[in-house]
Amino acid sequence: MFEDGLIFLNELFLERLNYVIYVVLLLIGLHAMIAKNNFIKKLIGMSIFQTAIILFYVSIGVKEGATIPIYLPEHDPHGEQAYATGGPEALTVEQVTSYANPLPHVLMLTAIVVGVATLGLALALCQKIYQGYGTVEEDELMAKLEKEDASSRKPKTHPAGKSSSKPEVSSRAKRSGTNSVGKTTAPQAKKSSGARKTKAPVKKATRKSDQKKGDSK
Amino acid sequence: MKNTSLIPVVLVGFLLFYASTDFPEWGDPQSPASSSPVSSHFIAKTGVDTEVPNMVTAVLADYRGFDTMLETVVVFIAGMAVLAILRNFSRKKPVKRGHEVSVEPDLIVTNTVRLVVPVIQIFSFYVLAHGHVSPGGGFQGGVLMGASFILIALSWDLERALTRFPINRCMVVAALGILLYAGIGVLSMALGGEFLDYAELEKVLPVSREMARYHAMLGVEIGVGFTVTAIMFALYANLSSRGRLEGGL
Amino acid sequence: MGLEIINTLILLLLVVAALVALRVKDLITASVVFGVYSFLMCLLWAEMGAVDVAFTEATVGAGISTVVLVATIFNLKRKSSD
Amino acid sequence: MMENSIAWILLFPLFGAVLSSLLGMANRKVCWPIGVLSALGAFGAGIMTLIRVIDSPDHMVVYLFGGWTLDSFPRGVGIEFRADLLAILITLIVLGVGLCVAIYSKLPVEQETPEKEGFFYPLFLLQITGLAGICLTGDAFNLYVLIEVAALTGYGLIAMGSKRAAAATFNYVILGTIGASLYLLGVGYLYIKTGTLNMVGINEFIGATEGLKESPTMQVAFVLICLGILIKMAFFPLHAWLPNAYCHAPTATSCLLAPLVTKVMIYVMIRMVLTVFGVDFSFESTLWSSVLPWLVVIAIVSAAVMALAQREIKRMLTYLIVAEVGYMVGGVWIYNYYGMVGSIFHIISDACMTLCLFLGAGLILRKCKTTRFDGLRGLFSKMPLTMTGFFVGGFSIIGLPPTCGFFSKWYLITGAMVAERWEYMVALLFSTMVMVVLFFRLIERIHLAVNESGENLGKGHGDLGLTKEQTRFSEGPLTMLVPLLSAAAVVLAIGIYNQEFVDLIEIFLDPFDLPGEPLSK
Repeated sequence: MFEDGLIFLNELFLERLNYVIYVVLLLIGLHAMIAKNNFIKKLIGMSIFQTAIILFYVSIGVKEGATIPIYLPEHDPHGEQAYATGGPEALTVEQVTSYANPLPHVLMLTAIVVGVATLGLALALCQKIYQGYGTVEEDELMAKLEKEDASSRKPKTHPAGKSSSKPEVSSRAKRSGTNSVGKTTAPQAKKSSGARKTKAPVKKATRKSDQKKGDSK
Repeated sequence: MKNTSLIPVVLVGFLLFYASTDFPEWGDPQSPASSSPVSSHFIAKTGVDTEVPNMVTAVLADYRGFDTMLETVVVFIAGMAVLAILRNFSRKKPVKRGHEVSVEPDLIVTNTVRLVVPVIQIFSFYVLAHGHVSPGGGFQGGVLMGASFILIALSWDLERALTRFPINRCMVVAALGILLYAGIGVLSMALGGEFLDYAELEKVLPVSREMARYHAMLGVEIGVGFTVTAIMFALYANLSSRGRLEGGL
Repeated sequence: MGLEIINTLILLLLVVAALVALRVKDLITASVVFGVYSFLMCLLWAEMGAVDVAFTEATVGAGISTVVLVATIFNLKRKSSD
Repeated sequence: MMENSIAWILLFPLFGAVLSSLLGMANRKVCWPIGVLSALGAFGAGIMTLIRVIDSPDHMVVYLFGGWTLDSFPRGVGIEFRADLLAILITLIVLGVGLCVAIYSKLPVEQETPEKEGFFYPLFLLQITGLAGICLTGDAFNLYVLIEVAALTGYGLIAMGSKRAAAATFNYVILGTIGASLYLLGVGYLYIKTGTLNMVGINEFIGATEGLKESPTMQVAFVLICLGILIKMAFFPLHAWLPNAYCHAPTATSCLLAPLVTKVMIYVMIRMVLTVFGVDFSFESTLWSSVLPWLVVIAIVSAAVMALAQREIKRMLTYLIVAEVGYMVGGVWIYNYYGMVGSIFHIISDACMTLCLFLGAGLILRKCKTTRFDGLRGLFSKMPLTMTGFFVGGFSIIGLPPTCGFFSKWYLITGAMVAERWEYMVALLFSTMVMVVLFFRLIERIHLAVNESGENLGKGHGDLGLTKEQTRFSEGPLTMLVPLLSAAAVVLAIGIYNQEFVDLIEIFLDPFDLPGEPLSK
């Protein structure tokens, strides 16, 4: 039993280190996407998550002792061998095993492109959120959204038909609705931290200009 | 909060480790993925079918050419969406940012870039055109080309790069890239094959069926290169200036 | 065997780079470290025989992604709360 | 043209998108006609393909991109599109909804996203391309790319709205990427075990190889793929992205996305269960298939309760979508014939009725500037046609005959009874009750002048309590009204001709060995 475990560990950490590391990276990325507060950090986590999957696919394509999936000169369809025999020929089974599997590589080219497209789009969203709300931190944004909801709701309620159950319902609706990826925060805690932090951006806004001057150069 | 968000992570991790105990041997040439008829066909017959030495290029642009067309479309969508999200037509008033400084571009930097940019651009053409024989292809070439414009924007300013490659021209070039790709597909359809069946192009090209595939792949890669060049630069131009297309970093 | 040592080294560095990129509070540093991560990934893939994927990752992950991230961060706050 | 009709379903909107982005730079006015025309062209190609599918002997049209024919190359070398009856039915729904919303979108787009037609219509058309492609493709990785096409266009379309929409979209981006990536990972696990990406190829390999069904990798692949799709379809605990994203999206966007995205994802799940993994594997891989039905019950009940708590039409409708997703997933996992028929039929009917409701909500929003319940007082006398269309959709969601919602629900309940899944049936009936309450509360408010606390403001018999201003007849513009009314007509037509649809679905389900007797035998 113990020896079996050792063999398993040996296999896991020497021969299959790729498979272990891809899972570790994937989990790091997933955790960052769910738990990080800053949107840029979430996006870096997202990219790590995607590259981990790409690492897995590329690992599938590896063959022991195989070369890259580009024909060697002797198999080159435009090489001397091909001209001598009057055209390229299909490879034999032994020759096939000497080349790495090209299909996962092709798939992952596509996946990388999709990844960068998603990243660009999400960064544009971050900028738009920052233009609108002055923050890209999730808890601060949540607090501001709740405030905005509350203020947009008030003038529209009919003065006569204002029932006591109203605020309760709206907060309940929000709890279920505005829940985001990091939905695990207790609404209560979010509110208190939001209330504390909403003051900060005002102060920061005045300081931001000189701070950024320092940052840029 | 930190702890509760660990629950899905731990669950997924457990699942993945559980599955990886069952994977085939590392690098085993007899594993199902490596010995399947599909990938054996790619390795054994790419030369016969298309005469392209780089199997990845052949699989990318021909066997799975439809995927690649959609991938180009994804890039195009990203560019359109970023423009749609960030452009603000109603309010033209520029917002001055704190960190904007109006210093002359550094002489050493600009002169180096002056020397380097043509080299990068020629290299990108090489990568694009040589993708059949060596690593590379439309996507990598396009990214390099886009990067050369980004380099100009970084070392001088965004306006200078935009006079060389205005944003409207970016979108035209991107759309033309897709038109070129899908157009080759439709042309082969008009000549009697399926969509993207490049072999049918032998009827208009003075070459064999295999070489028709070879050349059509080059055309397709150029289309990809167009779209990617334009969109990569448009992404940078919009993101660095909040969609105002002036000032930049 | 030599290749395997490099492989192992890169894999461990990858985890380190990923953790650092997610832990530092300065976002510019984070995106540069993320560029390092991408480049390590690219090395790893080149070593595993996926040259085209490595080339793409070198141009996209280490190049464009980092530039675009930095460009965005300059328009936002540079400090992150976590 | 005829033999390439499947390709044209995707090519019409693709070329339309490219053209409208090119010409839209010169003149924004041409974007809408291009959009409508290409949606129309795609719909025509879809009809043509449907005819071909019905005419062909095995009810299947296979299209191989790039001419990699099956007789001289192994299966899966190229990319394959397979239009069987299910695929083409769902595709037609996608194209029909696309056409409807394309016509409808003219005025909302001009009003809500001014000067952005040159971006809206390309993204809109590419969304249709993506969704139609998802339905037709026969390649697991191609499906991933198409999911991303649909997702990215969706992000762009939603975020075009207010700044609030951008905040909602960000969550959608994160969750959507997790979903798509998990799907991609699942496909990778399938690939490592089977060595092919073609759906039929995978299925044949699973059937031909001993012991593959018990392999942990396959089990995990199945769970990962299901998990990814469940996130994408906003199944209850994973639904967090949907309500905000659809609420704050521009009108035309929510009209396109709300009826289609979740339903197409349910179609993907059915495709995975039936075609890729096979019935035996999917329903007998013990753990997952015993957990899911209970999740479904929780999903339906809690989504219905949350819908009840809303005070705004659009937000209420988004929770209804979440509840409906629960119905359909439940129908699949009942694991019998009626449940599957009900599920598939419910995809079709739910797309139509959700379209109806969202088109109606868009018109209400345009007239009243609000969709909050108390702003709708006495709306019926103002715009009777709009409200009729809206309530046809509403009755269909409740499940009143002769709307199509009644028949799909009927099959689902029959399936639950035959399989003795009483908990699912109770959940269905409970949510039906909730929907009755929801819609009759709305009807009361829209017909009469009733204030928030339910007190009637009328003075007595025959007096609705409406002012002159509130009863003046003013319908919405024609380009918006006609799509709504035709959608309502389709809801009724599908209900009346339900037997024809069920027949088609039965032909499709015939080769799969599902427990329970087919109705026609």
